[in-house]
Amino acid sequence: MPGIELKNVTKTFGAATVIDNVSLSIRPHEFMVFLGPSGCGKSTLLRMIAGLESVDAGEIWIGDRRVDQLAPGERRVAMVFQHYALYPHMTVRENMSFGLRNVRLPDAEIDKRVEAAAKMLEIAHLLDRKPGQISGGQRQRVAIGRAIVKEPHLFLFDEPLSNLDAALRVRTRLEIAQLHQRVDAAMIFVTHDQIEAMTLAHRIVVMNNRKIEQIGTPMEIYSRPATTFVASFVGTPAMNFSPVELSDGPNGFVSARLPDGAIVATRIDKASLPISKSFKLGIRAESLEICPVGQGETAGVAQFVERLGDRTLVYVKLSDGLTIVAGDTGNSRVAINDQVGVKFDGSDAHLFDDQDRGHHAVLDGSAT
Amino acid sequence: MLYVAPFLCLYVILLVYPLFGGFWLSLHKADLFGGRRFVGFENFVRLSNDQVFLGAVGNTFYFILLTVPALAIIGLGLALALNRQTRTAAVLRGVFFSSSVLSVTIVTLLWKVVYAPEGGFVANLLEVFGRPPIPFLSSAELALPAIAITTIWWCIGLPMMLFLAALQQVPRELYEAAALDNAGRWKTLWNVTLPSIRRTFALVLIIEVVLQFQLFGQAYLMTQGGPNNASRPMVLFLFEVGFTRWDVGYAVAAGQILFGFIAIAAFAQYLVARRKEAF
Amino acid sequence: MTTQLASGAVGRGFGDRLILAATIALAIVMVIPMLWAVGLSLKTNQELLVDTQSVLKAPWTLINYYDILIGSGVFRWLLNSIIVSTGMSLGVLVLSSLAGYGFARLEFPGRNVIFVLVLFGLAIPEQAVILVRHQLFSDLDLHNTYAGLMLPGMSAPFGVFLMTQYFKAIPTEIDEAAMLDNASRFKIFWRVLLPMTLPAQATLGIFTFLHAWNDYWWPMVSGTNQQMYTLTVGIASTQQNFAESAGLGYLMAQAVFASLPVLIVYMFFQKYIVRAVSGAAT
Amino acid sequence: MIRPIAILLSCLALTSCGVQQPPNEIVVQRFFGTCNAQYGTRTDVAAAEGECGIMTTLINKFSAENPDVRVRVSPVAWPGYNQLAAQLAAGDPPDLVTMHLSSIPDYQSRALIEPLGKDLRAVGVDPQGFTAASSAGVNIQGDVFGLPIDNWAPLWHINMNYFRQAGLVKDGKPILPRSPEELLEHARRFKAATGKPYLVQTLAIERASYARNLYTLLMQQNATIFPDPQHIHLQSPEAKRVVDLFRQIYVEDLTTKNLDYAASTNAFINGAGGVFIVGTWLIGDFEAESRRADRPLSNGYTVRPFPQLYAARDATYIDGHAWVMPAKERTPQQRDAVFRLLKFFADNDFEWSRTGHLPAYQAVIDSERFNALPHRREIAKLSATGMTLPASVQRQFPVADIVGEEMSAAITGHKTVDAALADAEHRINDLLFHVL
Repeated sequence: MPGIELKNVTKTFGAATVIDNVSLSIRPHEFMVFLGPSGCGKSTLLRMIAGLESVDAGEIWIGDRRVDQLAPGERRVAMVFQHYALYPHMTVRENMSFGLRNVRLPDAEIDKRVEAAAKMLEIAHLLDRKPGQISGGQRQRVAIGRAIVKEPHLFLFDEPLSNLDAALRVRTRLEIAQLHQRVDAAMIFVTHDQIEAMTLAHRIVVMNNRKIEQIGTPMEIYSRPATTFVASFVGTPAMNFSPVELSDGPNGFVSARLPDGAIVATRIDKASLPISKSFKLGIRAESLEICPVGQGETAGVAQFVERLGDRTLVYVKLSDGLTIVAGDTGNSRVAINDQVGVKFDGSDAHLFDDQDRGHHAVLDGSAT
Repeated sequence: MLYVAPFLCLYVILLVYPLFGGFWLSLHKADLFGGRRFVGFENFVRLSNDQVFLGAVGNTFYFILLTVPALAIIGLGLALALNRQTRTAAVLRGVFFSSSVLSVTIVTLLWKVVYAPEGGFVANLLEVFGRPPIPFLSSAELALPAIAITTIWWCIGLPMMLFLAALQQVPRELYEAAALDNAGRWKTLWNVTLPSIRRTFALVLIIEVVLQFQLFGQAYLMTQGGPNNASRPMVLFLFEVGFTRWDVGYAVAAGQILFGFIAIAAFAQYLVARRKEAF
Repeated sequence: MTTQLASGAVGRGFGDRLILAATIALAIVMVIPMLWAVGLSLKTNQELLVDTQSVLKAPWTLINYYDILIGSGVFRWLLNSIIVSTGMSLGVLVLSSLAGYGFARLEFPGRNVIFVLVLFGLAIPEQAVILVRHQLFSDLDLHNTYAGLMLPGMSAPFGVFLMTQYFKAIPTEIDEAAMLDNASRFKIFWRVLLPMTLPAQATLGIFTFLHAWNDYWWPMVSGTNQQMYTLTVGIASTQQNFAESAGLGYLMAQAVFASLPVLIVYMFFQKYIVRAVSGAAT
Repeated sequence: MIRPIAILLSCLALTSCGVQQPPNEIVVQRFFGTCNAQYGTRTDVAAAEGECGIMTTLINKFSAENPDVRVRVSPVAWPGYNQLAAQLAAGDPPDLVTMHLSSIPDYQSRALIEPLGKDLRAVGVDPQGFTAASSAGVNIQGDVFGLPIDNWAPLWHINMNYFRQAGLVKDGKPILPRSPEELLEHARRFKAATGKPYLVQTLAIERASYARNLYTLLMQQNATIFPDPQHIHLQSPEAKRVVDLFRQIYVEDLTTKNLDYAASTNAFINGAGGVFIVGTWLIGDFEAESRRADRPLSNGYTVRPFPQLYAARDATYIDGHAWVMPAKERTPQQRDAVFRLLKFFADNDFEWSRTGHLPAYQAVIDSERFNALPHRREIAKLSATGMTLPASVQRQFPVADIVGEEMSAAITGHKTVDAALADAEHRINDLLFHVL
């Protein structure tokens, strides 16, 4: 099973560069998710791999074949489109077998593959219906089935869950994960939904502004965001940021002083920090705890209270005007306009330098 | 490009070339059989002084005035009345559209025997009431209206269908909202239905203007443009000058004027279509 | 007619019935000319010469229809009309589909400019170009051929406009899915997109057919050979002044006879025709 | 991509075939109507009646006698000139066409029809045998450009039963007016006696009959209609007199109104009035009608030439029909067939004259059997009094159209007589000026 290699891939539309010198390597049988806001170029990148967009510079390799000059059909990739793109005038069976017929596979083989895929996706009873006669979820399965029968080296999913309702989305997500277990191919999945990305991916490629911000496993992305963008895009609620001044803390770590004077002790190695004019502290709500006034590092006024059941999010306006989100227990009694204290747990805090590079707590047992 | 080429070839050869060739030809005095001489804009000057041509232009506009509003209003009325799912409505829709599939020569034949003062249907009907026959086609006042009635009879199907299609597009919620607001039948019609199909109304008007501009067969077959030039439309003028008088340059010049008028109507259509959202 | 609209949801009852009655009355007026013609066709020419009111009284006769069967050119005209109308419709469908696909999907230099130029063609009335076109067809030796009768209709840009809009409305995802399915460009057009445009094809086909069926001027000056007469020209050739020697009843029978096929076809396909015509409006 | 284009091309190739003319087939295009139901296969010319019947059976007979020739008849709506123009412009004209003598100069001057003299003589048709009027119609620039088959003129077809009622019969003969005043007087008397209009006229959707009347009555006044071939002179007292007369008849309801050709023919048959002013071609039909019992015309039909209403000259506008041969390539077989058919028509001119038309051959006019036909003696003088318009005047058909249109407008009161004549003169001169 081949891997996929993107080397310095660039794409321009007229004067606008939509993909800027991207390099990426996907391992065989890896489940890769492209995550980013709309317009970041993730779909374009996917479509370049599929062959639906030309590559202006750079190379794309699937295994030992360079494919960027090949027609889409010759790349041995299959794609599931956002709106499924089923052929409305063909039955489900015809939809699934169309591509196979085009490569002149024997009828028996086509039937075998279609039947098998239909069985796996539980759509065998729909084979003779037309797309207009089946539900959205069923169409989704047909679209997946159409990809499966091709036995591709690589599956491409272009936001395939965005048209489903919430319950179906979760179910289909699971099924795609299962599908990945069963097929012997790599998958690339494009989404703007961080939960889909976190739950499905082996590795996530976070993209923004036509560039890759970070490539990493879901936990790496979450706990060691390479940039403020990654840090703010991944995780709910979004990470709190504040400009800080650094000072020496214990054990060679640095401490950060917030504009309102609160000091947060981090586990970031001072020696690892570059020279930078300024630093920003990044800290997630789960590291901030609501406490009585005076017990925490700082205090402020509760502006909003969001009750999520298992926990409560409190938006606290600090004395200098900065609003931060802090966590509290599920049965929190904080009400709007209450004065609350905030306790910082700096051990998972991040610092971002003036180049927007992230610096993280020292991992246990290693000192990078 | 390969896909577009076959059509483009035909388009250029059969429409664009004749259009420009026609413009060039209209600057000539030309006989249908050979001889031609460049005369500049003389043909157009002649047209502007030709009482028959000016009469034909007038007739054409008068005819449009007679037919287009009637087609639009009757078509709308029928669409409103027949916009329901009963069997009767379906049959009636079929009846009103059926005349549209007849060819012009049949339509005129039918109506000639309806209008004929001697033994025509209307004449017979009037006779029953002891009235003299009405000379529809040989009276200068009635000839064009009679042709207009024939035309309305022939063409009513299309506007009706267009309006029906538009009525189907009006969201049901609007009617429900109106019903909740205690709007009566007329109020609903004026305040909900009609505003919702304004754009279709404009389109029907323009489509019909363009179609009726091209009146030819009915006039040619029913009255030959008479009496006293009262029912000669532009297209018949063009035909007669070209094929009866063989004065091709002159005929083509009249064709250019016709093109001008229709281009204006088509431009109006474009404007309406473009203002899709505004409507 | 997919959804019942609630235009009459309020105030049903008497007003509704009144409207229905008025509409039915209008429909009767609508069919009177046809019935009158049928009536006339059932009387002998001699009888009609004396009094047309005899239509209401027996005896009626089919003699005029019998006369058509033995000696009228109407069969040939019908055949010609069918050939020309069908051929023109097919031609328009093929050309418009190809061009519509081209304009909607393919990139080629000057595409938009060319498309706008084609749109200008919508404003060119046939009558304005007919004389030059007639000369052109003379030079090309196309008069009195079926091609000569069909080609002018095929140059009309309406179909291209319609098909382009329709192709544009199909999501490009479909094309892309087919590309990934290893379909060639032509296969995508032919097997994937074209079948999706069937509603538009039906609309366009019916409009073109009716246009060709009713066209009068061009067939009159191009198909001048009696064997090339279309129905419109043929019927017209028997109806002007001096030719009425054949008799009123006979003429009417001919008209009825010539209308029957298209009316029957219309009745059978009314549902589709109505849908297709409505489709053009949306 | 290749396949549909190939299909398209082959379709085009198929459809461009159209109709192939076999080498022994000639296409004969004529007006006179279609009557296949009645005469479609009949060859007994003597039993046929009316223009359509006689023409159809004549050609059937020729086909039967000449099995090696295929004659394809293409009937056209009268007068068929628009169609002929289209055919000639398309380069695809028929082999023989019926044409009015008055129209021959148009086609001859543009070399659209072929001279026939030499070949006619070769098959034994002597152009010297044509009547004077026919000869004048087909002889142009020293050659013969058509085979004339008849001359015709506007006639007064008379319902003698009504005339008798109105006291307008003397010695079994109709009393006809000799001046415009007398015409009006007769008409009023007729109306008073019968309650019917004196004249039955084709006034609706008609042009030619107006022109025929005007030309006739101008000729009777010795008026110059065309001072030169490019100009018509209609703003004259003579013309005004004529149109005034018809206007007066119209105003006083002394004529039927609003009838087109078919309706006026029917109206006369059904007894709508006393005199039907129409051409020679209906004599046969009316004669047949007069032999039927219990009809308005039963035993009460006769026909006379247009009466002389003005003292200057006894004249009637006259025209005629001829066969002409459009210029095109023909196989020797076709050419041969064309002349055989022409010879056949020349030989059978008597049969054609049974329609009511005057024969185109002096020998037929002088013949016993022609004069034995009903009413022919009454109209025989037309061969002497008949006058054509000058052959040098082109576009006589469109000219007559304009005359008819304007006269119609004047008579029915849409324009003053002076305005109509001025407009007619202006329009015709404009038309003639622009003839290339």
